[in-house]
Amino acid sequence: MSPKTIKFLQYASIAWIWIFVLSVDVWIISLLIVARRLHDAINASVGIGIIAIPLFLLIATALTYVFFGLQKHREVDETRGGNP
Amino acid sequence: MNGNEIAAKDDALFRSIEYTGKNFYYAVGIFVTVIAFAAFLYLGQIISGLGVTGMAQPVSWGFYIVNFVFFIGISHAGTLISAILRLSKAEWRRPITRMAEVITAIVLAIGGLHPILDLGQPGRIWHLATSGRLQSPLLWDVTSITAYFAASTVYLFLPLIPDIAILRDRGTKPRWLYQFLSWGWQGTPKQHKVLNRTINILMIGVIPIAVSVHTVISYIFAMTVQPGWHSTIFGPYFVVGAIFSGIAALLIVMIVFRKVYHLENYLKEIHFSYLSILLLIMSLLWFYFTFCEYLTTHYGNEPDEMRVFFYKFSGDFAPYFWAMILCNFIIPVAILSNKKTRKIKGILFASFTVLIGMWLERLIIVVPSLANPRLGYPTGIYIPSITEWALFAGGIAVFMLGFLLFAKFFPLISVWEIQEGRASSIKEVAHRLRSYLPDELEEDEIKKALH
Amino acid sequence: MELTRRDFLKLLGVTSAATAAGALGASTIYSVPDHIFNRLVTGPRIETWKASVCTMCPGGCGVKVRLIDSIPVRVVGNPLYPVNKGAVCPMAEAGVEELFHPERIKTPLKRAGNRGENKWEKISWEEALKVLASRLETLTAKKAGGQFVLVTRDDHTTELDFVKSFMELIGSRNLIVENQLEFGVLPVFLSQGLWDAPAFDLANADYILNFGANVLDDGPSPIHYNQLYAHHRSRSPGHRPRIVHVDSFMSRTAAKSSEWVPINPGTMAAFALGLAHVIIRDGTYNKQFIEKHAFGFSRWKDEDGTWHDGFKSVALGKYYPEKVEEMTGVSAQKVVQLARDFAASKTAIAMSGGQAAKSTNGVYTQWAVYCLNALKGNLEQPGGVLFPKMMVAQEREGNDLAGLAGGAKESWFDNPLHARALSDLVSALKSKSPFEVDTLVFHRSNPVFDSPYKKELSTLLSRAPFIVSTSSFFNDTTVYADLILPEPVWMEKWDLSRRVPGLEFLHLGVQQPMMEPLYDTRQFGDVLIQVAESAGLEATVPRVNAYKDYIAGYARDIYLSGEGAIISKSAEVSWIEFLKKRGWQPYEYSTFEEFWKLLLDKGGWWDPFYPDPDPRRIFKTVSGKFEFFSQTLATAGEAIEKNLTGAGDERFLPHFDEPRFDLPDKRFPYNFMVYQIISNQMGRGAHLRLLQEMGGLISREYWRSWIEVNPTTAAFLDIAEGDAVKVTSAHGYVIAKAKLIPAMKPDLILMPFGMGQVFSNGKSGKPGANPLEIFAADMDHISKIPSWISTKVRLDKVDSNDVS
Amino acid sequence: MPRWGMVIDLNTCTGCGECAAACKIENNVAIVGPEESDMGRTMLWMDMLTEYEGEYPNVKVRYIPRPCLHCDEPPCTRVCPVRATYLNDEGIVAQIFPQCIGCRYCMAACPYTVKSFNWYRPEWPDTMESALNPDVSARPAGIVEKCTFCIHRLQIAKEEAAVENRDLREGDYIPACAESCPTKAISFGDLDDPDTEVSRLRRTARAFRLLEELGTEPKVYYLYEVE
Repeated sequence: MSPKTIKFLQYASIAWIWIFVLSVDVWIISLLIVARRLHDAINASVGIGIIAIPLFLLIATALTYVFFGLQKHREVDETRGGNP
Repeated sequence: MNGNEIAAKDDALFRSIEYTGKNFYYAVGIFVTVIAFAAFLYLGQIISGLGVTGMAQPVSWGFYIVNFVFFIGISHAGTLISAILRLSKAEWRRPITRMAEVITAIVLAIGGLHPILDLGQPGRIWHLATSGRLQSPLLWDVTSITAYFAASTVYLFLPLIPDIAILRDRGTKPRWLYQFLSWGWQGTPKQHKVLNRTINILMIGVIPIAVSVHTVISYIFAMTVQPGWHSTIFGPYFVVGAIFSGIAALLIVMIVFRKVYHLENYLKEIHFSYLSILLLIMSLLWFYFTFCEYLTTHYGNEPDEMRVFFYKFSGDFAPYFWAMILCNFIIPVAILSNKKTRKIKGILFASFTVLIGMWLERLIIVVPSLANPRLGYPTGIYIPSITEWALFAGGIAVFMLGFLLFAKFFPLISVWEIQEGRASSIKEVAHRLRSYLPDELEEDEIKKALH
Repeated sequence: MELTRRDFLKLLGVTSAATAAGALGASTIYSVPDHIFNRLVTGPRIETWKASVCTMCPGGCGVKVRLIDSIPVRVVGNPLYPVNKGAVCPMAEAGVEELFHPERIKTPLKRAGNRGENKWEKISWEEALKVLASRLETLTAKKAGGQFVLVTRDDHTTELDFVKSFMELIGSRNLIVENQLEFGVLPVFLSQGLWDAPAFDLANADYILNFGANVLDDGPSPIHYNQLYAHHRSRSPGHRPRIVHVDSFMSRTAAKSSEWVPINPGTMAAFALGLAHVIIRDGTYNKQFIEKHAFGFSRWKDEDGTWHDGFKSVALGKYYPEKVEEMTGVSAQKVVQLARDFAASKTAIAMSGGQAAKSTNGVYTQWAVYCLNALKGNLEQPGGVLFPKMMVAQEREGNDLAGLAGGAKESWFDNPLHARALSDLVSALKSKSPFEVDTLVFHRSNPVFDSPYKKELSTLLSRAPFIVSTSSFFNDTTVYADLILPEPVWMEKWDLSRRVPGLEFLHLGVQQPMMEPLYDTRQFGDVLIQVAESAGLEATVPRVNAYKDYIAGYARDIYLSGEGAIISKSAEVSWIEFLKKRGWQPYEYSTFEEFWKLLLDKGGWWDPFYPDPDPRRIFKTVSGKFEFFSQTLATAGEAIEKNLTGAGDERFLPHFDEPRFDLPDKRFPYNFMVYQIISNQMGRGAHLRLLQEMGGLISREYWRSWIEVNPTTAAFLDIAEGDAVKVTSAHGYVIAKAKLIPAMKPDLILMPFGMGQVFSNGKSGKPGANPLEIFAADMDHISKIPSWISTKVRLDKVDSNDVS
Repeated sequence: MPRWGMVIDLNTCTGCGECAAACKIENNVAIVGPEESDMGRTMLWMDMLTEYEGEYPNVKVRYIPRPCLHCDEPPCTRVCPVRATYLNDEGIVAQIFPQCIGCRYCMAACPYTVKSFNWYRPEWPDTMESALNPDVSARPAGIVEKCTFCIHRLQIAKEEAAVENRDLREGDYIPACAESCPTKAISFGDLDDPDTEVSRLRRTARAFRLLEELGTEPKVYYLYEVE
């Protein structure tokens, strides 16, 4: 597989993680709306939302940070580390 | 430095990846068969309904929920222990953390799917997405398990990156996989810094998540008003039990794979000794919680609570209850508190009894409260069916297979962390020790002493 | 926890997959013919209601059936109907299920294999009737109509009248009506010479002494009595009558009474006489009534100048409270207290049933209880014993509307002492005495299941010449039949429900078909008409072509009499009275056709007026009085007299005869009794899934029999709730789960009746166990009512695998 | 808005079981076979609690019909993850059958054990489904069901009232159990309207509720038996 494809896949996986995390957050937010509509115990729902939403964002951020951090701090010579 | 050179010393750690024996295929074959059988019976359950289980009224929850709690409990082995060990900078953690993290990721996936097995209408699971209600403890579970799963997978993956890079550099096949997963790791100091920083953040973050997971699982029960469930200590009680069973599972896995992959050099008696002392502590702690739980019930003497209490102590569930006490407390304490028996075999035995005991504990929490409803209904009966047993076996098989496959593709012991240990831990420990001690000691002296 | 082998297998999951779709569980519930199905699918879904009468039990409840596109979907009570005032019991609820029951017999069947093999061959009605008619023809030709024997039950419909006419026509007196002497008929006959069940005015009584009549669960009309009891209990304590229930176990009736008095089985006569003793000793009996209307209270001298004992001397003789305590197990103090309460109440009633009737001393027991009413002098008094009028049509001599009767002046069927009983059939089959059997017809009757002679009968029936059953379902008796002429179920039948015993008013309910019969079934009445025709009995000019015409004729008589009224919304007696006085009716009808239409529409007719008290009407004895000393009995003849117990005059007076128990043996220390459950009375609901489930509503043993044991006894025998136990008598054993019930005498073992019967052609199992399997076949020799309390048993814990 | 409630007079209830039978027929509740019953899978929306008090010979038997108690603070609705059960505006704890995912959490949470589960598909052959009570849908396998206070009857009563252009009157809407009770032991009506029979009865000294101490505020009241 060409390095380009791999690069693409890596970016895609990062994107996928964000999609996952964002959809979880959207889901939680939508549940908050549902809870409001149904007059459910709103404090429980908000409590969970407050913790869970940033948490998922944090996870995605951490991954993204690592990914871009690794990309950024590579030594210039691609061949030395990679393919012998 | 070349990857090959780096890893040359630790070739044993790559053996399982680069060499595939017959036994591997046998094992995979067996596990796949078990899983296929379970899947077949599950298909039957989907087609004809939950009637194929042994559940009924009033015992409307059975093995699936028991195993759900049990598996999720085991998943605490990993990330939590590894995070705590990392955080406390315990040097002996280096060969252990990876396995612990793998257990977590796999078992969590299995455990997390158990409630779906339990659903009467699994096809309607999307109702959770469209109209789930956050006020239901089940949703708390869904949220926290998802978070824990995401976090622990990341937490498994990040420390894996340097090892993947080593595999990439060794040219292990499939190359594209390692190229893809190594994220361009080259082991530069700056990359190390980025990685370590993130691991440290996650390490701190994952502990509360892990604690929350088992706490909210206990809330499924504790939030109801049912006798035997409605208890404030359920949260910590479940967490302690989870860590307890998690350590036991970790120990078993370590002992088994040490044997299978000849890792005696890396996993030494001392690792087992340390972990088993942790197990011993958890055993005592578990007993303390159990004692608290039942003493308050007994002293309170509330009739409905007492019905459940006596059902466990002297009724139909007494054999299971006392077996649990035996397995979770008496045997582990007897074995592990004695230096003579605190050997690999003894530890393995104790770990097995703890796993059985903890499974019994989950059974004893779920079933008796349901079997003894209020208002004088007759006591319920619950006899699990073949489907439930098969799915239980299937769950275990999925775990084994998952672990085996992981070992097929990735090193079970963090190679770079071992190397890092070799390179810098003595110095670091010496430095740390010096800072503990009242006298100003020379670093060299300590180093000498350490050797 | 004890694991049995079965539990262990289950634990391994071996059996669970197999039991998941077990034989009975997964069977079809409804079987619907195509044309009905098509109507259901394509119909416009129009809702209509039709009135009818439920005959699942003899209670005679008026019902309304909800029809969608003329297909029944639900049965509810007819709110206008006076018997049940808008309510029904679970048995009626199961009507739709019975109608569409997949195991119904759909055509006439002829036996194909050997008897008992349950192999059948379909035949046409023409063939079937021909077989029966030719037998009948042969019999009548040789003047041996008596060899045509019919066994049936009285469901209190006019069909029984019709059947009687038929039997008279063919010259057979061998009509066995299994339940005809129940409901306290005999004491009334002995003391008053009247064959009629007494109606107790419970609604107006202040004090009710109930000797074993489980009226809330068992006949004559459970819903009516549930409502009566509830009506009393709805009043605040102090303003409600006191109901004292005497029985060996706490039936639902006892539970809903003010007090339950546990008594040794079979000793109620002693108890009743003990009460009489106290009342007579205290002098608190109704002296006016005794003087004016009673015979044989004190010693009396007959025409020959011989002195005879009276009730007084019998009661005072040996039934003093301490002695009664010894005999009955009820404390002397209680005897005195109850007697004084009874005497002191303004209106008081003593009624009996259940074990009081079904014991070896049943006649004297019921009679002793009944005599308490005479001491109270409450006959024809409000809150006392009433004797409602006869139906107009019943009164008409010969009842020639039936035509078939041919105007026989004297009926064979008017003396209860000479009524045929099942025991006669047993001895007839055994020894051709008192009659010979050629053709045996079982109609509404299933004695191989529900009589204590079941074992004897099953051997005897396999040898009987020719057996016909009219059952709509396979049952224990059809197994021995040669011919099955299936009847439609009650929702497809024409009938008239009339005068349920024990009710203080006259009533008539029309049972009309909700739909055309689903299958090739015919009503028994029609079968009889057709058989008579093809047997060449038309010489007697049958005036009816169908049973429906017969009941229309019956109704016409009512119409012509001008009495009573079609039931209406404002069914208050006073309102109808008000209208009547002015010559009006709640409804307008000027022709019979209009009356008939209205009758079908509303579902019933009633006549709530009680005639003015008239001793001549209710005392048909030689003395014209209430006879404590029964001259009817004294002159009944040798055959009856030889069965009487007691010595000398005591024989003709109510007295306590020690109950006979089967094998008074140390090996069988416990008394064994059974009781009925409202949702499966006489086991007549066992084929219906709803009722199988409802049978366990209180015990939580659905689809099962169970064995009730007092916790004290259970502790002694080391039996815990839910253990499998085996009840063994000298005649066999049954196994079921034990239930520990404190509400019963400790030396008693109790079982519900109605389970363990066949109701399909061998395809599905029979849930539960039949306690009659282990019954001692004893009876009261006077009434020939089988004793249900004579069995002695032992109890053992067994392996749970054998529970049925 | 009415708040529907029920009062069951234990004095007049004779334990005949007609309420339970009527309920099963009215609501098309499945009848499981003997094997299933043995496993404890009998489905009774209206059950009967039987209690024996005391020892021979001083025994008292109590028959307590038990529908869903329709709590004002229902523990079951709170835990439902998908709102398949909820407290509606008129106080009825309703079940939305197509919404239920069959997790049975509500069964575990109900302190009165009123819920039943369809372990298998109820055995109504297709052919007869239309001859069941057409007002109540048959349930598939794998969902929880329970007494709904015959809510379909409320719909019908409301429609009828709307056609006649009037408000609901007392007695327009009565569940099958109350309607069929032979002894009229079950009263049903609006608890918020002080003039209804149920309001009057529940204010009497005899009124009590099951497990009142749990704070579930059931809307089914019982009247103590008095001798």
